[in-house]
Amino acid sequence: MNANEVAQLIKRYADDVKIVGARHVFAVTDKERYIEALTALGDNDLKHLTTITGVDRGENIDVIYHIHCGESLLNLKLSIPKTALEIETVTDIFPGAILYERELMEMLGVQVKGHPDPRRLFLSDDWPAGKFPLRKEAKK
Amino acid sequence: MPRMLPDVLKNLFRKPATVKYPKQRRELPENFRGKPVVDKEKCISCGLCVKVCPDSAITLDEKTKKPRIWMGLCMMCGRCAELCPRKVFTMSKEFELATHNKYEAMSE
Amino acid sequence: MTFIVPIGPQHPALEEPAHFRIEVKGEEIVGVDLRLGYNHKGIEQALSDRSYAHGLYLSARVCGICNSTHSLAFTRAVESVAGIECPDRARYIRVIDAELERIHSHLLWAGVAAHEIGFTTLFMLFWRDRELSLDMRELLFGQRIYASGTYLGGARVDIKEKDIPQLIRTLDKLEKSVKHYIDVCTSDRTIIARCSGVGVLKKKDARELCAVGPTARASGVDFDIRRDDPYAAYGEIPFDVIVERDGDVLAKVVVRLREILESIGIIHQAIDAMPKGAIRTKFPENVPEYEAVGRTEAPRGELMYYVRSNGTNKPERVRIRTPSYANWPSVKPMLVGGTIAEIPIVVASIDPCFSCTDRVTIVDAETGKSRTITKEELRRLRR
Amino acid sequence: MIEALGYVLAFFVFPGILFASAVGLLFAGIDRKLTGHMQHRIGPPIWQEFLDVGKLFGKEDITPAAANSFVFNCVPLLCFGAVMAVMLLLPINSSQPVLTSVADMIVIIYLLNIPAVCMMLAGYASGCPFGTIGSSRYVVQLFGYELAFIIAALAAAAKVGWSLSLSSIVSYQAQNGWMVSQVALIPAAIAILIAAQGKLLRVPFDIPEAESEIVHGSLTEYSGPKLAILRIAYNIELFVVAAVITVLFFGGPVPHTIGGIYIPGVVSLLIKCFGIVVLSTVIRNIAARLRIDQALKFFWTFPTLLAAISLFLVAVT
Repeated sequence: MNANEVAQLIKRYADDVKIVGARHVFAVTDKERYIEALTALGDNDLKHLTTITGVDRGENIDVIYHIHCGESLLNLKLSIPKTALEIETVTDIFPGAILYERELMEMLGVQVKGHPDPRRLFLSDDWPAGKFPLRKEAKK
Repeated sequence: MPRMLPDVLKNLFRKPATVKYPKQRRELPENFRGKPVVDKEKCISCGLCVKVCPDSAITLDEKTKKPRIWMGLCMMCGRCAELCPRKVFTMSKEFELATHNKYEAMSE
Repeated sequence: MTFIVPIGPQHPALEEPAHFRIEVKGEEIVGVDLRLGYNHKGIEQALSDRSYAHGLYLSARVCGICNSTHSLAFTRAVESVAGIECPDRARYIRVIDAELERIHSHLLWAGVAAHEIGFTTLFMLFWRDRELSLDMRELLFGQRIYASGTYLGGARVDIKEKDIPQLIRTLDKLEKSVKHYIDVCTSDRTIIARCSGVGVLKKKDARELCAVGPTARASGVDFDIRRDDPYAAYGEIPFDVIVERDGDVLAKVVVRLREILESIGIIHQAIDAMPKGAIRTKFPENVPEYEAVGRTEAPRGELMYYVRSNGTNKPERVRIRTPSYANWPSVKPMLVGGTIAEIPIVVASIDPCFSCTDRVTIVDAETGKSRTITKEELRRLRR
Repeated sequence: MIEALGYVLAFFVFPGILFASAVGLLFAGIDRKLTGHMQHRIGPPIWQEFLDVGKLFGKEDITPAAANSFVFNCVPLLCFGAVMAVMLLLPINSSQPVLTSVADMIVIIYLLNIPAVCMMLAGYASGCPFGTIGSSRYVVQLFGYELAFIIAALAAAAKVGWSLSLSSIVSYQAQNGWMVSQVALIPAAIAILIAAQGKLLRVPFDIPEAESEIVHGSLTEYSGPKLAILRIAYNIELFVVAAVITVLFFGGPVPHTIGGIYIPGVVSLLIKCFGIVVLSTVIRNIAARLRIDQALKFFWTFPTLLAAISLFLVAVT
């Protein structure tokens, strides 16, 4: 699927769709529509989730799903406020997301609901709970 | 028929591909990046090397204001040799840098 | 009766620290529990504390084996954030750097695989020929492993005309021996007995678990970033994506060895097509606020860097997704049902790079065991 | 008194501890050097094995708490004793072994299995999962190669009228030429060479101590002098197994007189053993390690069948 087709597909579920450098599509979605968007992608036989990135933006945390779409890469951004850090798991659509969601949970403290194995991934067992290394406040 | 038999028998009568290292040595290419050496004569103490070193391995000597490289930190990237305005640093062909005290190993 | 065989963190079959708890019934594996994370370095955080120019060197040192590809992916993301294009000649130099790295990485892997199945002669011969590609990296870029051909906005060193004949001679020699190795690996009966039908990853599993690189291609997934998202000069060089159907260890061996031949072809074409001219453009001190993704095909598979800038000379966030990290979930379906003798070669078959992503734990879902290692246990294991 | 002194000398010097250890370690060194060259590298010096063993003797003896048992500590000496006993029962210099008229082939086959049995015990006693798996693999492999080894040896014995005495086999060969020169016994010779590869735990049958799978199998927990004794015992076993094969199929020790100089039989035995070791080295460098089930299947088909054919041919003619 090339970038234009992906942009067409994702337009229903996301705003601010832009194509960068012919092959990378960036889009912003919201909490109501992101599961629908990802399901629609899965239904279109786009099964390769490259990774999930979490970025601390101060008030919000951006969760970016990078989905490989054949000839292009879709970066679907979901912004969630730090007061309600909770998203649904996507492991039923992309089974390969299991590790990326665990990393998201421990590194940025985003709760992933319905995750089959919500244990620590990188951090040691004696790491204090409630301390998230990739948050901005952890830098000091 | 085992497929490696001809190779094994052939190798038996060939000169080994390895060399007895500390006694025999391979020749190194001319742009080899080994231990950086400092030519203090050319240095103008501008301090650029301190800034460009990704590992912060270069400091200026307090008295002479000439650079010295802490070899325990240096990763031989060659950035100092490349960016120095006076070409004070050269990447030598020396690569045997084992030492008893890596915290004090220094190139100056 | 089942009992647990610990493998690692220090074990002759694993060059790098990983801890497997393999539950076995006789010789058969019934459960797998992987514990990794002995090498966590916090590089993502460290990259956001460094300027872009210094970050390039750190990104190359994420992994020793695939350092050129790491710095290339980082450069690609940073260059598209900064909005600069690198000169044509530099793009070809980057291709040569990356492909020499692929050759040496695949030969390294083939040697390790031969060692895992106890074929020491083949192991030594693979590594002997790997030296040829390392020598070429040393000749062209100054060091055997940390070649660092890439630079922000271009290439670090130019390839000299006088070195090219030697490069071509070495590649021809390499091509001849790799062809011989493909022949040996597909016809020697002991190798086939150990590799064929072992550690099968089905195409469906490979797609669902998002496997990448040779692991996915050996299972019939046609997926290569060099073709799907071309970078450097790959868009201008025709090459084949090697795909095998079987998904077993033998298929992974053949995919990697055939990729070496393909890489040699790519280098030949790059040498011929390389234009003359500058190798660098100026890279700005500060980078505008933006975000970008840089993907490359590392020897082990798809490598992704996500860079978000904030207008200063330091990135705000760098995310690294290494290929080994993506391949870990595929190990479980490959191992369960096999025997202990298959563990080393199956684990090795995804070419795990621990220094890239040594930080994963997998728990067997069938037995429902969720063991975590306690400090006491660790102390006991280390004794 | 003099007779007793002779036995003591035989036990300690020739063909006992000193001679056997020296030859065993030398063969192992040659094996390593040749392996190095076959793999297109220089390899260690021929005396490397002596240095290694010497170094191990100088090391501290560490026994893990879980493994500290009578069996675990006994095993090295038992192994060493068993192979030493075989040395004394083999015709090394002439057709007569040192200890005559007390033993025959059955005893030798039995004694040659003691190191294997000891390893199994050691593995189970070491309290280490690698040792346990190594031992269970050892048991399986023992059942594999032993059948072929015994049938092949029996075929040679059948040729000399079902005599199980090694000296009669050597004498027979001195008169009628080597056993392998007879067509009926060639399959048995091939079978016993393959079985020896399994007995000596060399690739493709080094499964019980496969280093990339189970570290070093039964020997994982051994260190220092105990490991040194086991290493020597293993190296003597290398020599002993080669000597048994030589005696059975390649004529055994034959004294020659070349140009008026008398060359004792032990020289010809050593040369033949060397040939067998070199052959074994070549085999171990051209194959990958098999899995235990594949190894068992292989042993029970190809070599066993060859040995059985030989036995049948010898028995009917």
